[in-house]
Amino acid sequence: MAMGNDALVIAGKSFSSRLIVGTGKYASNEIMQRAHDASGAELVTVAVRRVNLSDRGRGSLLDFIDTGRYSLLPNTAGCYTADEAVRTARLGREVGLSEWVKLEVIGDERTLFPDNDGLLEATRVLVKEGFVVLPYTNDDPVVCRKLEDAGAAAVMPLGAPIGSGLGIQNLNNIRIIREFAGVPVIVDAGVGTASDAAVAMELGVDGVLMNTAIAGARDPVAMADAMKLAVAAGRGAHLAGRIARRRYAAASSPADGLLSA
Amino acid sequence: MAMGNDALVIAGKSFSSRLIVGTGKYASNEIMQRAHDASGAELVTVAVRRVNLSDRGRGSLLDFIDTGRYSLLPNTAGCYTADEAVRTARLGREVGLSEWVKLEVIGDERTLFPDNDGLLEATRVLVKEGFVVLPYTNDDPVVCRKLEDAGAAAVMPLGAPIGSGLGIQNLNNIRIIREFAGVPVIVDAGVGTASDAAVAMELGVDGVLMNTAIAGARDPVAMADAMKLAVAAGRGAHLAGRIARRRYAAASSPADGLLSA
Amino acid sequence: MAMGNDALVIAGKSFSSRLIVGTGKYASNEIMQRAHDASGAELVTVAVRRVNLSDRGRGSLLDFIDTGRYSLLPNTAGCYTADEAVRTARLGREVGLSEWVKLEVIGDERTLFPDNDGLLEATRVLVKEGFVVLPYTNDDPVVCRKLEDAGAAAVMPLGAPIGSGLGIQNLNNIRIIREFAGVPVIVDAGVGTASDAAVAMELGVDGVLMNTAIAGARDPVAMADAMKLAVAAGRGAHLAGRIARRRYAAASSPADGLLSA
Amino acid sequence: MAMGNDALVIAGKSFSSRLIVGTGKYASNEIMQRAHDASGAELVTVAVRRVNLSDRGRGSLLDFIDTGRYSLLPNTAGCYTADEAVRTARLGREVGLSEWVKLEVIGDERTLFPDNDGLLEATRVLVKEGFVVLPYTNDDPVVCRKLEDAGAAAVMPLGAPIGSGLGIQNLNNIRIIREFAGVPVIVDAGVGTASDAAVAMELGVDGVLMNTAIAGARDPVAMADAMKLAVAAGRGAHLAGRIARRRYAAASSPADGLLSA
Amino acid sequence: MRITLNGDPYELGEPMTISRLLARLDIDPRRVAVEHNLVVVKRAAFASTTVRADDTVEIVNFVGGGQESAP
Amino acid sequence: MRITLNGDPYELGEPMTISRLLARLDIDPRRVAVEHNLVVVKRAAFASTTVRADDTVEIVNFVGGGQESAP
Amino acid sequence: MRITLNGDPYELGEPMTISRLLARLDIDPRRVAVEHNLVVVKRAAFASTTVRADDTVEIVNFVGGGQESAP
Amino acid sequence: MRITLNGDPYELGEPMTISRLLARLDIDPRRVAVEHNLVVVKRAAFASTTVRADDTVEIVNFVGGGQESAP
Repeated sequence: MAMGNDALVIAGKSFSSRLIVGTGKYASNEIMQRAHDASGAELVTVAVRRVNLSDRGRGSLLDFIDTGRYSLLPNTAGCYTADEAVRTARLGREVGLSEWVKLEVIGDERTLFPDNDGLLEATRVLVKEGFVVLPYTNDDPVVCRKLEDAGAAAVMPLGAPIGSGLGIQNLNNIRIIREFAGVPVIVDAGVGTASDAAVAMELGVDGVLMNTAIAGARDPVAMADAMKLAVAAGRGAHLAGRIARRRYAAASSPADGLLSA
Repeated sequence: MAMGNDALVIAGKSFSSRLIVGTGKYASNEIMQRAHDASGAELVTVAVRRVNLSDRGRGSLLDFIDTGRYSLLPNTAGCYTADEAVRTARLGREVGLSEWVKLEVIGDERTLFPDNDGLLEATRVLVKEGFVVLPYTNDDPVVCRKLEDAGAAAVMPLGAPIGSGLGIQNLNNIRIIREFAGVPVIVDAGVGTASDAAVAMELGVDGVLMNTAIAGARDPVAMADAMKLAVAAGRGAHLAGRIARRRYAAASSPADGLLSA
Repeated sequence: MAMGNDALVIAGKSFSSRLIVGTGKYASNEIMQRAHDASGAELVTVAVRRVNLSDRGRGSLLDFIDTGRYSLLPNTAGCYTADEAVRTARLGREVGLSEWVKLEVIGDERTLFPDNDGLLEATRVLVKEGFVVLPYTNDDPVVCRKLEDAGAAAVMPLGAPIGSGLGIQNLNNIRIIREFAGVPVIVDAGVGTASDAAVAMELGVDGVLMNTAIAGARDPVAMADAMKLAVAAGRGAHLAGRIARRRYAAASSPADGLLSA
Repeated sequence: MAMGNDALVIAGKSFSSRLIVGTGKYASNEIMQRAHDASGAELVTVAVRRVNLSDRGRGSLLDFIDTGRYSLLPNTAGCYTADEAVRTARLGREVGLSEWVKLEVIGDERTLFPDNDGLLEATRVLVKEGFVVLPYTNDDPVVCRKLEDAGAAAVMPLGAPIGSGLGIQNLNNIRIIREFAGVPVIVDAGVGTASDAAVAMELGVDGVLMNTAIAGARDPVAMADAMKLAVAAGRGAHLAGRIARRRYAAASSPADGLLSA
Repeated sequence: MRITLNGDPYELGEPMTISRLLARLDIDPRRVAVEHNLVVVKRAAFASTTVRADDTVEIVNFVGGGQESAP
Repeated sequence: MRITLNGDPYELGEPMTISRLLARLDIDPRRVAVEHNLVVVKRAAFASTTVRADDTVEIVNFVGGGQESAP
Repeated sequence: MRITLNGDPYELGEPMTISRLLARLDIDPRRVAVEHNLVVVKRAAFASTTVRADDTVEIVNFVGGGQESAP
Repeated sequence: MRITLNGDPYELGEPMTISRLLARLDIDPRRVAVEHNLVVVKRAAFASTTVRADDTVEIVNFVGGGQESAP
């Protein structure tokens, strides 16, 4: 089928799904597990946190993620400086035994917008240490180019603020970023519902990363399925080549042979 | 799977696909056939025209539509009066041996907007004659209610002008129509790409009918597949219950356990 | 000044303002009076109602409208049939000694969308009786053409539901209506704030009618002033001819003579 | 009148107009002069360039700007590094004998998006030297906060790429920037027509800067007038407090006293 | 004798012209319009039009209103 | 003798049933519908319905079409 | 003797390897990463790395998280 | 002797003040700014600042420009 040989390739690694999902905010690990299954995702991002020494109750997150099926993408969620992010990335590598990192350096705790300076600095350090760096950034073409120049394996501009569910706010910027970038472009954050993911893919981006839109839905498993379909639909439409827009009317039935003729 | 028992039911007949497709504007009947296959549609609309007595060359359209697999929906495309539409519907019934008709009474040849008066009049006549009438209409809640009162089996408001590819122009009207209607609401015309179909379904409508968006795409077969996915994605998202919109920031990773804490 | 000789002409009568305002929902007649003054409007619409025989307290509305400065436009607000609307229009003519009527025939009490059949019928009757008929209608190009054919002096499509404040929902339809109409097009209903009025005028329509957006604002007088400016701004931009849209970048400073050169 | 005591104050200097205009791309200096007059602007931005030693023909730009009426805002247009921008700003100060500078450090020649790092660096240097720095930046709340912390007298986020005329692409970001900023927010670049300026002002920003939208219009003088009105309209509506949005219907005429009652 | 006035029963006493009826109701004739048995009565005819038993009379004026009202 | 067939004059020669007319035109009756003087003729009645001079006959079938066509 | 473990003071008693510390804490070494005085310790070095008085130790693992968390 | 003036080589003849240079170039000193070897020269110092062989001089003024220019 059409999507078959249309793989997403990041740092030489190939994925048949263009949807990347998170592991936060689920009512239970069981629901998360079923949502991951429904999403068809192959790459799953996880946070790095101190082991809770007082309460060791709930089992490890990894008991609910089949690492044979899903590749783990440790993230530096919650880091506000390049140093913190670098330390967190290094620890994540030890836990997951993987060089991949979803790099986040947050610049504002209210909007969770990235701090692009810190992000760039941390990217340089981690790339030198052999990491495959996927930075979460603003939808700024200049910053994306600098991240690419610094060795980022992909750039992940936000579509709208984390958890806002507003959908892609600046279609023009995302399109420009995709047009100029030499690495995969993944829209990270802002998707609220299926059509938002389709819109992003139709712009030509290489993938979409989301967490809240699925985990926060009334039925996360059904939404995960819808997102899987929407990402494939948007990608398919992008490749199929949509019709041109016109202000009005183009017949889709022949004009001759009418009774009235 | 989630969609399994979520059938579209019109006049007591059940369809597992919520996408209705056309048969016009294809480069060849073979491509049309493959696009229909990819679309997953079960209902296909066809035009009624005089047999071309001079050139009998190209085979019949019906040689390319497996009527065992697809239900035919004759339409009254190109009719500008209630009379013409009624005559055309009656003839379509004889050819197809089916009571179903996609009723069109056009009011303006440039925009192909419907003539709602003629549409209502023809609906009354045909319903009395036992037709299952699916009228193509404007996105006017009052007209849709009158059509329903006149016995229409569904209402099919336009999302944008035929063949414009502009996508749903008035989300509010379509939502209002769906909110008040007691019969299925099918968005007919205006879809340009996959996300447009997803947006329509997310409004809660029961189905989408399209022709140009698929037939006019650079790769109609791939677009048909994308539309199938988009309709299912939008429907799925509608049922799954999307997250609320916020202006900014909602964490999707836990705040405690940070190294910085 | 540029607007000076750009008058709005309806049925041979010339107005220097393209803003038409209402008289409903004001906290007091005094505020209404000041808002009318700030709006610069010359045409004011009023409702026709039974004299309240039990409570004759509050003075007549006309004590607060200088009919030397403002032309009155009686409306048939609240009428649900052509007959009611015709009776109301005839009575309004006697009170105001003017042939002008803002014709409304409502089709649905929840959305207050027009009943276009009744509207057309009432238009025909009133035009025969010498009325200058300004019908409030849906944004349907076919209905607008029929109203024009029936003798309407202008057509007044809604931009969004009455009192919704959503702004123009279907720019494409309004543009099409303006493109095809041979009489003035006034956007009636839906404006929520100043930019909505500017957007409408930029589409090329001849005027905007509003009530709730002004009367319901926190400061109706200030909003009336803003609406006056917005209507003039939108009209001015329409006539001035805006720049073309581009996806990005066009220098507005010379490239030569840079220090770096 | 309402706007009278609603001055724009930047670095302690008060302006009665919230529109800032440019001096580039005009067909002639005479048209520029008339457009400036029509715009009502009090602050005009000019570029700093090498004197053309070979051709001294056309008179100085300053012969067409009454510096008694307009304050000059030298800009560092075309600078791609902090150093160039600083040198250019220093020279601009000597020519204009004013500390004010519209600081631009461009990061990409195709999109003319700013280089926020260079911008921040140059801001720090120039603020130390006593300049009143108004930086042109991306619509990034984190960068805007850093510029403010660095001593910028205002922040000037872009609404869309320079000269694109696309209007404000990311309303949410501009609103967030305005919400968090402690200095005036001026939307710089992206405005295409009057309603775009009104929309920006309705978000609560303190002013709008534009050049191409006026200079490139078919009739620059008329467009300048329209922009003056639009900025005042948007500001007025922002202060007046718009009505809430509803999906449908709110009566604006009384329900009692109808003939049908 | 009774008539129907603005939708409600009204005790008139004796037949009278619209002018007298308006005067009795203390209504300024220049600010209203009158419908008598579904026919609009020109202002000039107020003095010569007599309201009789069982007649229906509507007296209307202008009130504030912008766009149609929900019933 | 002439009839009007699908909007054009057509020389029929002699009166004949719709079945014979279709056969002469080499049209498969199962793929078309026929209107005779503005009345639809059921397929079962093709053999018993005779077309005579000056009659109007429409023979239609299905063609590709999605949404209404511009004239 | 005390160390700082995951940000809090912790009474260790005597110097011990990271392996012993994890065992005492009942933590599966294959599921965590350890930072010792701001340096990440490879898993292979857990048994040969000794924690002494006043050292700082961080023990982390993976938890659910999609996008950055508000502090 | 030569200098670099606005990016191009320029034959000066002999050392001279910025004031004389501007006069020779027929440039109104009140409308321009001058950078001498990368240092901005205040207008008041034009008469006391001497340009010598191999110096670099930039003479700039205001031109029309709104937003940044593409190179």
